[in-house]
Amino acid sequence: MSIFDYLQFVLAPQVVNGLTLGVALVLVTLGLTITFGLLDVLNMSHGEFYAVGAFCAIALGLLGIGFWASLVLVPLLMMPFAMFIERAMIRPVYSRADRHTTTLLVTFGLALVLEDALKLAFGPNPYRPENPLPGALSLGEMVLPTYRLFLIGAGSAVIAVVAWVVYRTRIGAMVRAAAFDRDMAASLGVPVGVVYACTFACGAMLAGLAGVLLAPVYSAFPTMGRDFITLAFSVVIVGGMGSIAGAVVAGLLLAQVSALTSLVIAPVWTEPIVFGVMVLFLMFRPKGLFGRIGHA
Amino acid sequence: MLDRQALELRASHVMTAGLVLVGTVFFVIALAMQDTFYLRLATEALIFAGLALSVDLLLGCTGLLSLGQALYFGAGAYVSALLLISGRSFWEALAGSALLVLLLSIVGGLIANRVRGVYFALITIALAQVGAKVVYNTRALGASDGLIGIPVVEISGFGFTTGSAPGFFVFTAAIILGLYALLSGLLNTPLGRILLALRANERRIPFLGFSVWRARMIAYVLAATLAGTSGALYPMLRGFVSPELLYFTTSGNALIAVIVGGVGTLTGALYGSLFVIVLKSLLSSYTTHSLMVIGALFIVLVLFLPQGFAGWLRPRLVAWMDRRQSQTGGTK
Amino acid sequence: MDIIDMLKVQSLHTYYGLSHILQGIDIDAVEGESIGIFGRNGAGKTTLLKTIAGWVRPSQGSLQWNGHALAEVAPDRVCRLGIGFIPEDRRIFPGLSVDENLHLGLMQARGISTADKKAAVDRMYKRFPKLAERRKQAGTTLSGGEQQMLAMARTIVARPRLLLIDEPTEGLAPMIVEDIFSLIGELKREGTTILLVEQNMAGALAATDRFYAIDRGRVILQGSSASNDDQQRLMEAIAV
Amino acid sequence: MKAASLTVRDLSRSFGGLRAVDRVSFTATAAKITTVIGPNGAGKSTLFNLISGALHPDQGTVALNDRDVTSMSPELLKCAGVSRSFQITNLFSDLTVGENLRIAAQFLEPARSMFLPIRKSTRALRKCSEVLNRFGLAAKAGVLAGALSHGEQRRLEVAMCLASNPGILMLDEPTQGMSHGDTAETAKMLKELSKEVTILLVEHDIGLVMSLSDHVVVMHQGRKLSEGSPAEVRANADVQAAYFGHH
Amino acid sequence: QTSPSTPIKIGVVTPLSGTYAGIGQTVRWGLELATAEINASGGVLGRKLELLLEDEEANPAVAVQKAEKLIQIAKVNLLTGTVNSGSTLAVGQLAERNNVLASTTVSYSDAITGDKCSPNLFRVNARAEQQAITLAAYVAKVKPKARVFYIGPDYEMGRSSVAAFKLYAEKAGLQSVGEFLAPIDSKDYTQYFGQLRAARPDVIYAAVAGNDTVRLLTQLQEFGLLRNVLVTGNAGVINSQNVVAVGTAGEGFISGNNYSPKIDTAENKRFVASYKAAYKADPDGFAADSYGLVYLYKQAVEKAGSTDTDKVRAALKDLSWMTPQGTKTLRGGDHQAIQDMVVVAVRKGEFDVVGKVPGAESIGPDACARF
Ligand SMILES: Nc1ncnc2c1ncn2[C@@H]1O[C@H](COP(=O)(O)OP(=O)(O)OP(=O)(O)O)[C@@H](O)[C@H]1O
Ligand SMILES: Nc1ncnc2c1ncn2[C@@H]1O[C@H](COP(=O)(O)OP(=O)(O)OP(=O)(O)O)[C@@H](O)[C@H]1O
Ligand SMILES: [Mg+2]
Ligand SMILES: [Mg+2]
Repeated sequence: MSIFDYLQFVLAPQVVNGLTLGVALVLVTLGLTITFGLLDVLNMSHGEFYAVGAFCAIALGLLGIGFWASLVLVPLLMMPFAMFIERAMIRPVYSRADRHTTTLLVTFGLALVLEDALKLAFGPNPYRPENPLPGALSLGEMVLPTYRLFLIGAGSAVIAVVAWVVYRTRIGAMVRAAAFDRDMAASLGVPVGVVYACTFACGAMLAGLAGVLLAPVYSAFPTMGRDFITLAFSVVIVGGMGSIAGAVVAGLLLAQVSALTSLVIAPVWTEPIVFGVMVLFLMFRPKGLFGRIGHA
Repeated sequence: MLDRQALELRASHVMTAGLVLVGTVFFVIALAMQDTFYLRLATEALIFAGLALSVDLLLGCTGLLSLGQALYFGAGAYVSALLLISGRSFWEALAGSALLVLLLSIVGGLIANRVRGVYFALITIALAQVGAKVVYNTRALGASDGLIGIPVVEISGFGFTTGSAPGFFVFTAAIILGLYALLSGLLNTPLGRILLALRANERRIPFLGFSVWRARMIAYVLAATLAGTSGALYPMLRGFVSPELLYFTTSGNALIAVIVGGVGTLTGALYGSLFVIVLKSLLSSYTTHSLMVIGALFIVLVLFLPQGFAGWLRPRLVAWMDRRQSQTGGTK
Repeated sequence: MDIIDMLKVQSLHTYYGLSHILQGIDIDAVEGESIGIFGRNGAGKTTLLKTIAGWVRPSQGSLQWNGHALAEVAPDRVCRLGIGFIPEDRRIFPGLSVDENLHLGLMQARGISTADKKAAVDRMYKRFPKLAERRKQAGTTLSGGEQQMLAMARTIVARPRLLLIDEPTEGLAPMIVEDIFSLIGELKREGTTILLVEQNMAGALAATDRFYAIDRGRVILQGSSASNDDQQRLMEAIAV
Repeated sequence: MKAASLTVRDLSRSFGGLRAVDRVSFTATAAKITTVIGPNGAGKSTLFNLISGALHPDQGTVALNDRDVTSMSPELLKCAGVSRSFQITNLFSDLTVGENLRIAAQFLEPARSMFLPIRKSTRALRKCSEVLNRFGLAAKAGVLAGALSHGEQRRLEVAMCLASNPGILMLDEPTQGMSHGDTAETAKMLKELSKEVTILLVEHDIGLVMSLSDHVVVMHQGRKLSEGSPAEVRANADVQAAYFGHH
Repeated sequence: QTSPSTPIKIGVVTPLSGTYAGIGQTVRWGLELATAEINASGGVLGRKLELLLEDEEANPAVAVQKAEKLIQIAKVNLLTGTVNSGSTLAVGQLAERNNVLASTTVSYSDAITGDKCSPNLFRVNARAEQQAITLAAYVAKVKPKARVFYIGPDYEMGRSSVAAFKLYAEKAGLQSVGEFLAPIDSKDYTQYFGQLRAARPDVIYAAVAGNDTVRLLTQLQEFGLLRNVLVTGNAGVINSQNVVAVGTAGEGFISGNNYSPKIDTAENKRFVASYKAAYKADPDGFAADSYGLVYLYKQAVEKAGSTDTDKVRAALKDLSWMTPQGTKTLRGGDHQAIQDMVVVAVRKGEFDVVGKVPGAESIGPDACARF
């Protein structure tokens, strides 16, 4: 095709699509980043939390509760759920010496259970909530679906709020302290238990929110958790453990990388390439693009 | 007199001996009943026990959590499959895949050993993913369909083929026990103890005159070669290979097996994978939600029996042996 | 009038797993009193402080802190009851800057304006100028001595009413050692009740009113820090 | 391992703006005790880190009897006979005390013994039990290092350095957190050792420093303030001001 | 063994969990319905049929293990149910090595009855080539010389079906204007829409399945790429599992198919009725083919007079039998069922029949060299 066609049909839209995918990716990654960066919990079941969020919205939909309501309701529903998980599974192993691996293992088990539970509840087949904002606005040959624009907007807003809490308040430092040395932190008056629960819940709520926001675009099915999660992990790495800014940059970056590489090479190779990038980062810049939350 | 680790190892040997005993009984019964399925299922379990052993060497002894050990297992399987298809003999296939995986793991080790802790876990997962994708997308390797038509070959020197269920069972058991012996032997050498020390506190090692990097590298390559060798047996048993062998589920199952069996006990890896494989294959005949059961079981174990079966039994054995030792010591 | 005991420890027993560490300790302190606790390595001094601070649960015995029973109370509640603990191994939070470490000390301080908090922190910086120079540096990269200062500042900044201090002058240069003891003296004057574990007898005796000597988890001696023959007995009791 | 002399020339290292060690030079003569003192943050531990290969100097050299060992890796330096302890205890906390020492002593064995069964490493085992007794840790040999009291851990810390018969022993505040009795013990032992081992010490316990050292180096804000015999140093006015404080 | 009391066992190794669980379910239902009917009417050679189900998790390694269990322990005579071609091929090989019969009712990868064919492996559903020929013929009729754009998942099955359709489309005078192969489980297809838009196609051919279909079609709709374009694909693209989720984006989708509940024959009406009664859902191709398989086996066993593998294999050669889709004939050369194909259009969530192609025209050449 002509170079002009290429520009207007391929490159330009590609950038926009990369942006949507990027925001989606960051949304999913955000919660992971927080539980990882602040709590040192590598939550292998984060993807399933995301799925649970999506299916909550669908369940609410079946009860006649609309998209906009569930946008608020689902995170609220996620909170007690996450707090229960934290209380029952994370906290008991938290003071163990090898808590990194232990929490990773527990959440890995949880992932299996949740995924299967979703299948049990909703069956194996895909669902798709109706697109709450159908229609698209088109600039010349470029088509921008309304909902995707909304997604970019809403996503950015969520990200901004989270970033503000972590960076502009001292909460980040407090949680890090509690996570690193619960006794000492407690002796300085930090209510360790509450801190853990809230931080973990916060991560889960973000996952849930992501689920609600993305279901109309990517549809929902029990194994959807695996969808983003591997990518999300690479984002966490490349961005730097638990750095919000890092996650955002890395998310958008990787999304663009996979979007643009797919133009030049067979798309099946984009995922290996993304992982390659992640590996390179782990090798040469384990700190990631940015440092870590609450780190001097 | 024996130090703690040596005693623990001896306890592990006792447990392994128990396993061998059970295995023999099972074998005799199976022969008597002319069973092939359970023999071959047990063989498969043993093969995956090899993978679990390699995970345990990394996690239990060196403190490195590898979530991508399936990469080397699968690599071993594919190499031996290709060699067998191209008409090579059993031993050539076995040696060939062990060798190639060793080389591969040196490369992998150079990459993975730059990082620690969860970063290591993630890098191993990423490497395995890349490997799986490469296989999945490569026509020459059968791509998504995998490779079938791997011939049944004679295990020269033993006078039976890989197709003979009892023969191959005994043979595999021998190999896996050999690997177990190798590892437990290693743990009783200063090198092995350095690995244990690595897990405890890496920063001190160099100031005692030992190279952290070298120790980790040895552990990593050894583990990978172990995985590759056991992987090489898979296509001989099942006659095909498919990309699923490199997927996270494979690594995950091995990990579950190690946790269930007892991290760092070696014998636990054997118990664990026998248990998990058999459980899975029986469970999923009754429920389509075996995943949930396994996951729940796993969580419960990590929460309430974190040391796993062997890890729970071993201290009791050690105490008992301690008493016996002191008694005999007293009588002398 | 009769003086009320602020802190009352009665026949306290603490285990680590199977090993019986504290084997019936009795200690008490009145408001504003400062108490020295001495003993060989492994005597159980730290364990005693940890038990009071709520880090380890006593198996039996009673722990009273003006009216509250501490035995089953979690560390953060203990802290909010006005008890500060400075552990021997400093426990600086890695990855947190000096500033953040210091501000953590004020986390629990409720209903205090940010201005006051800032003032409190600045007071600490004035007291430990070395720390002021290092505000943004990662706490764990401080020198041993600096870490000790940070550890103390972090706890003192919240002005606890009872202060548990475990070997504060360990690894400090003589000058700083003096500072630390004078600081402890000051805190005492401000009315803080103090439990001080020290190996530096001379300094500790000077800074305290009374002392207890502990060995194998039991109080083997108590006396007044001022009296010479008590000091004499102390030396005999715990020196080799 | 034979005692060697250790010479440091113009050693410097800065962290960001801060010059933690600034052109420090001195010599620790063989089979003598050289002590580095100085206020907190003077750069003593950093100096130790530079010598023992934990950190690389920005400039300057370290030499063992004229052999240049600047920014050699810790394990190589160890082979050259340098053995150090840490100010902040640094043990294998979930291995037993005995195992901690045995690993330290393993250094006495030839490389191939790494791959042979433990019991073949007889020398290491002998050394291990010897050190255990010498430091009164024999009773705790089977206990996990992490379960030791602070002072006991400090003792183990020092013991591990001795387990490998070093030629040069670098101890960063060995008596820190030790009770009176143990401190005296340690002093006595160091004096013993100094007959065949070069000892480099960081200490704040002035009594100990004065009684023990053959040579004292005073550091202040990364620089060498002065050096000399204990007496000379004590007399030095700057040292008075910078370190001992107003007496 | 062959006394009337002992039932004839059929081993069903099918994904009841994992990605393909949905398909596994309809396969199971189809088989169970036929088995129930046959047993109700006296069974086969006076013996009852018995289905033994095993979950294969869409993983060949598991499939083989389970299949072996059924062969060794339960001594089944026939294995079926596998969905992804990897499992089908692996199980087929196992069947051959243990000399039992295996049949797929789902996998349509040409290799199975092509270069990887096996004397013990049969296929009763329509392979990619049959679907391609059918669809190509129809598209060439309704949109002569149309510009066709191909979309497929980048793995064996996807590639081969795109290749097959391309071949016959070009033969039929349609012109190819571009294609993209996306990885399966792609989240976002929008990154390819540029190429698609630039190619200005009249017809889109898609070979995706399951949830990928949902994403592809809804995203095409989002970006207004479905306007005055004919979207076509194979049988598996839109089926009873995902038709609801696809919603309006699937309206008017055309597939080269071998089944629709709307096929207007007495057999099919009866089948649909009893299927609906049993499972409260419309049957789809997988169900119909699985249902038909049981009747095929019944007929073959009765013809052979025993369940002995070699006898039954011989009986199956060129056997014709009745299915909801009408009469199918098993081609002796490659064990592929010849069957009348239909063109199906999705309208308001229903599968309407809009065209027919006789089996003889759609079967394509026999590429099996092994027997
Ligand atoms: N976590 C633990 N688990 C088991 N035993 C422990 C643990 N911590 C300390 N101990 C044991 O308890 C005893 C007392 O320890 P503690 O730390 O109270 O001594 P201490 O008086 O503070 O000595 P030091 O002056 O060296 O600090 C020691 O013998 C030690 O071995
Ligand atoms: N990694 C680092 N990054 C930044 N600054 C550092 C680092 N390590 C040490 N410093 C600074 O260098 C100075 C010297 O530290 P050092 O530990 O050598 O002091 P020291 O003489 O050992 O003091 P002490 O007697 O208290 O142990 C200190 O001010 C410390 O804050
Ligand atoms: Mg103590
Ligand atoms: Mg220091």
